[in-house]
Amino acid sequence: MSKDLNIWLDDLLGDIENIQFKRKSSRRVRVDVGSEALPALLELLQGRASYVHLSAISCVDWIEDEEFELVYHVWSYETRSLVSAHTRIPREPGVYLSIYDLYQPAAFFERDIHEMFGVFFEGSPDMEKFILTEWDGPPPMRKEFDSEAFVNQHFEWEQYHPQWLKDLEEEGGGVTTRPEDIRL
Amino acid sequence: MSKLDNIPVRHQPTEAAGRKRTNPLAHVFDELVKFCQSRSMFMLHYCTGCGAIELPPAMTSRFDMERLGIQPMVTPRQADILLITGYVSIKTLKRIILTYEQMQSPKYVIGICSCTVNGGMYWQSYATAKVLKDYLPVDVYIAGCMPRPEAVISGMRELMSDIKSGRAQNWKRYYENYDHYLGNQQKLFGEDWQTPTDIIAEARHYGLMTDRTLGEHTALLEKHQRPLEALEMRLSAREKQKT
Amino acid sequence: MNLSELLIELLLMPLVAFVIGLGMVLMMRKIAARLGRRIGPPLLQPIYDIIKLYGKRTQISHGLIHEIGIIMAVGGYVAAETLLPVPGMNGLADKGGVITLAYVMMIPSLGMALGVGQCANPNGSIGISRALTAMLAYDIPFILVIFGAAYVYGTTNLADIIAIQQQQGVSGWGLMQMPLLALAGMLALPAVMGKQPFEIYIAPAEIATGPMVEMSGKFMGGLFVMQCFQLYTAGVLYTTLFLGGGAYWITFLPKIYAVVAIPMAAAMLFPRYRTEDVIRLMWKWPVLVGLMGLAVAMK
Amino acid sequence: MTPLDQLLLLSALTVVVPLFTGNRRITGPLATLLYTGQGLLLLRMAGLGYGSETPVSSAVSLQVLGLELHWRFDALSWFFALITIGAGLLSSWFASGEWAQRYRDSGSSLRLFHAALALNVFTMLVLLASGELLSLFIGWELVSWASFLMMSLGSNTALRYAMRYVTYAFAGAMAVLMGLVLVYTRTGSFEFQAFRDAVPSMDADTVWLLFGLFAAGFGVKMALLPFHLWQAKAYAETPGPGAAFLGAISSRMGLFAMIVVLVQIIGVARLVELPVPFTFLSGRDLLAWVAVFTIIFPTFTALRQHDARRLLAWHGIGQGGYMLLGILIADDLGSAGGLMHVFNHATYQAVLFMSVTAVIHRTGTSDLNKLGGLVARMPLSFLAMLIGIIGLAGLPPMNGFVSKWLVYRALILEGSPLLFLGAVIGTLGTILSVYKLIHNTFLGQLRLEHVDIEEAPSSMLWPMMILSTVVFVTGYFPGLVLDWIASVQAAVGLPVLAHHLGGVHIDKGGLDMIWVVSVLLAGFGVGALVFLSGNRSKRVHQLDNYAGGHFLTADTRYQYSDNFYPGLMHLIGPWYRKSFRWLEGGFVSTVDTVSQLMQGLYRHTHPAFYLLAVVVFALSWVMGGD
Repeated sequence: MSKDLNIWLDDLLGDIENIQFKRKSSRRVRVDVGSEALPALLELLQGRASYVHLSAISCVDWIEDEEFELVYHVWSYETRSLVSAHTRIPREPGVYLSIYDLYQPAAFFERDIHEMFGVFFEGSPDMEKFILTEWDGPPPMRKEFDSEAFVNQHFEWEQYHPQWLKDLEEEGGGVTTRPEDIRL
Repeated sequence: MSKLDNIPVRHQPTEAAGRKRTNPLAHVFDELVKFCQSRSMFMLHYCTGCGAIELPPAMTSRFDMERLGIQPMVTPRQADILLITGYVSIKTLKRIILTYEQMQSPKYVIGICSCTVNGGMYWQSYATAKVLKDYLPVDVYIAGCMPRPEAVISGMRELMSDIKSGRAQNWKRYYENYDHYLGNQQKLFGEDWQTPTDIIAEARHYGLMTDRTLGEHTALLEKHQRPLEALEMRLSAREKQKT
Repeated sequence: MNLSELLIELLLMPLVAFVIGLGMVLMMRKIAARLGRRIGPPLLQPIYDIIKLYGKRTQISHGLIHEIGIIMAVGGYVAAETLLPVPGMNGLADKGGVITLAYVMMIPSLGMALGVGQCANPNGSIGISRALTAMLAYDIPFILVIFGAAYVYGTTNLADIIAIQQQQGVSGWGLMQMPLLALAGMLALPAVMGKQPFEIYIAPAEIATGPMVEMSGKFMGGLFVMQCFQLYTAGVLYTTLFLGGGAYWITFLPKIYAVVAIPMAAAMLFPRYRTEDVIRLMWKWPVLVGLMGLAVAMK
Repeated sequence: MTPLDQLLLLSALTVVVPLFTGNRRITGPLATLLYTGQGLLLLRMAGLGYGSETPVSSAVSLQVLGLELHWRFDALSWFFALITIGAGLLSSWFASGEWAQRYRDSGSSLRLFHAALALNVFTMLVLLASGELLSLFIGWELVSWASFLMMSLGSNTALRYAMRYVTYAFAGAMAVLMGLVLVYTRTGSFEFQAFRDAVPSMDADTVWLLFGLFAAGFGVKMALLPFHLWQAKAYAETPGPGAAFLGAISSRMGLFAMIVVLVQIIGVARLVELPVPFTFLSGRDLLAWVAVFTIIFPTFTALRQHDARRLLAWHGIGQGGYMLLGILIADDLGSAGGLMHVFNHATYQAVLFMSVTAVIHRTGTSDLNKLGGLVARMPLSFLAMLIGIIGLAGLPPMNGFVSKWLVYRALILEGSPLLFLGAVIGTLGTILSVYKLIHNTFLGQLRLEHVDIEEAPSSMLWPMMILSTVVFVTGYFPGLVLDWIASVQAAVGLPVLAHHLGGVHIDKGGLDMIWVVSVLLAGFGVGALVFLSGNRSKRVHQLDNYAGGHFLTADTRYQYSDNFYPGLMHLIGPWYRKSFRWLEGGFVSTVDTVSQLMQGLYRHTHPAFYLLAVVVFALSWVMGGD
């Protein structure tokens, strides 16, 4: 039965203009859509195409294109297939619309993305700190945030240079290139 | 912690400051208590990180820690050993310090997994504390990115021999160098960091105060500390304590 | 039985009770380990635990009532032991009968309840409310059994009860004369001892060992000592009522350990009962069997 | 002027004095002094209490319509009078210090309170001194009115509950009056002796009728089961010391009258011969079962209360069941247990009510969910409540245990297991609810607003401490009270209990409280030694607590007090179907409809004629008789 549902979904998505639609497998569909059209698409998928479960919202930081990519993974129990709706929003204002009214779990995904990437979702019920309650620095998962530099600046963790390590290094032993300097 | 001499070295087993020992019999009694402390260690059932998954196999039928007299206990009040297993995130470190201060000494800390030694594979993460030793005195380290139960038990036996020989006195260092530890904690958690346990009063009560217990960091703590005196039973509020 | 002999007995009985109680705690942990295919603790582990707890350098207390609670817990059982006759020592059995003993056994739990109350820890209060509810549950069949025994023997003095049972040898045992009452007593025994299936009030994961949540050092040591006394008192009371008490130590000890071992072995296999299930179980089967036993015994 | 007259005169004086001294501060101490005077006069008649004196009769005797009213004191009335005056003295002492100022400042009249208290004591003494049935009835009515006056002093809700009490009391008095009229038609006089001689000749159903009427009539005041709904609310709403007095002794007057009529005159042996048709029960068993249910149901209702005074009032009803059960067993042990329980209950119930009043005086509320942790600020009140609840629960060091032990021992000797089981269920329910009481008020988290309250004033502490020592001392040496009870048993005609200072010695298992309590205290000493062998412990702040890694702050309220026994309530919750309140409601509505019917009939056609018909019918029915 799910076979013809898939076909029906393909031509449904096919005849919507300016939407890139690519079926990866019988259970995976990727859709690229404009940022202003995404809520309508989700409403359509939820209402008509039985995609009632929002399993995740993930965010990708394209720092070169100055853009965030938001991916909404919605799942249907009847067709047992996943639709990933990709959209791009500009990085600078980093503000987007919340889909809390469609899927209530979105509140937590959006709160997490807000904390990790700084994307502000208007209409989302709760935008406070979610997991990093002790963190007051910049959103850590943005690409311009250099975690290692932060660590070296705030934590004095490598001064542990006991005498036996110094003797080893004088004889030329020890590690020549430090593990963190190795770049593949 | 930049100067090397500031690193507290392993504590020589000095005589217990609080008690003056005169008769030899007291020595025999001390030996018995030390032996019993080594043979009956209560382990706090608190999984701080990923390494805790190695503890159930150490307790169940194959390795059976109860042979060594080690029992898992639920609250810090009843426990002697605090196992810090796996990476130590800043959030968890607050709870670890709270739990450590709620434990009753002689108490021991075992750092399991290499993340407690020098940050391990999460050394680059902004959210983990790298060197556990800065924040509370650690007795035994068990390296390995999750050591097997045999390694955990060998670490326990190492601690048992330390206790029996009297070398495991690190818990005193927390009282004796409280300012050093508090400084590191305040550096991480901010100036207004405070735990409900009144360590300074406890050090004074048990006679473990030294000149290094109080310092600039504890002065900082004094400024904003909430009153922590015990609710003494009193008949009337006439002699109002200084609030 | 002059005064000095009585005083020696009053000192000796609690000590004997403590030592036998340690053996019972060890047996309990060994049985639990063996059922889990583990080797279990070494021989003197309970003593190591208690000496270590009393050897702790720092302890916290939440006030005078917290300390008095622990003192009442240990002291109550020390007093209860003197009411329990053992071979060679009758102690105060004739001064207070089996009803007095049942009430003196309640004092330690009340003392602990007061001590835990002052710790101001919700886990402790929840644990105590469950412990008292469990006491209400198991005390009804327990009292029924005591009534039946006291009525059939015609006396509440435990020393006389032992004497009556020993006149006709094994056939005179309570077990032979009142099998149903003995069965009801055995059904209620695990709850009286507060062990495995009925220890919802110490549920470690749910309410952090309930009443023992704020007990450190010598407070915890006091509760370990109380645990030894608890097992000993339950075992010896059952033996005195139904297994002819002790004429000689050689026959008395195996009886007590058997009485304590049976519910223990059966207990370790059951998951923990919820509080209302403890009440429902205790008020259904032991009370039913007890009433039938009473009907038979009192015809 | 016999000592009895002097006592009654002084008691009448105590009623009059507060009316003059009025709302001034002197009223309290003066009243307390007068009560001590009454106590001394009572002690002059102490011979009654130790069986060495014949009943002291009053010189006053009235001739009314050819019936002779006279008053006298015997051992039974002396025993009850001792408790009454003791309770009155300590209650008025409690009400004379700071409590009186607060009571007066809150607008209520101190004059009326002290007058009501004195009136209660006076009317109870008159009831206790009654020489024959008519004066018994007069005293009974006076006591009902006096306690109504005391109950109605509180707020207007107290007035509503007092009105409810009066309807119950009035119905009970009517039942007693019918009993009196029936006795008069049978014996021709109201003398106890005449009634006692006539009893053997009465046939079974007249004795059944008399037994029913008197048991129901006096049972209302004692709050036996079907008629117990009024007492809890009425006592809880009475102002503090008044509640302590009423809770301690007022409902025991019903027991006194029941002893006089059922035990002294009709005799329990005669009750045993009264068969209840179609069942193996006898009259005595029926009343014993009512007593056992009176122990169980109110105690488990008390378990659910969340107001401390309401909880204690419900326990007052429950404990009444023990007294009646003990007396109905009618052997030396059981009756001694029942009578001693009257004294014991009076002492620890008064202490508990006073302690709760002290808490209300300081914190303003007695709601168990709004209190907590007061032991740090009110240690002596905590000690008083602790001794009170150990007594109420009946645990060894205190006197409550001795009387319960006597009742249990008698039940075992008599061999009635189900009564024994019911009584034990009641005891266990008491232990659960008293722990809830002391845990929610004194233990647990001290609230922010209670951090700087003070201990109760000394005028409240002294009565509490005296009562606590009485509870402990009579628990340690029960012989003190058992002497009085032996003389009461002799006076009432029950078998006398052979006792010694420590308790009772029976070869088949007696009780020696001196040994048991000393061993217990020695045990506590050993416990203390074992405890002190550990190292020094440090007192920590209330917030330095294990909360699963959470940082506790003072403003979060983590005290566990509401729905204190969820497991138990989960199981027996559905059993509380308010069946008695439904029964009362049903009865009230039937009476309502009948009265409306009569009123309709009565107002429309020839009212005088119907009134005459009813009166004639009533008189003929009563006079008709045999």
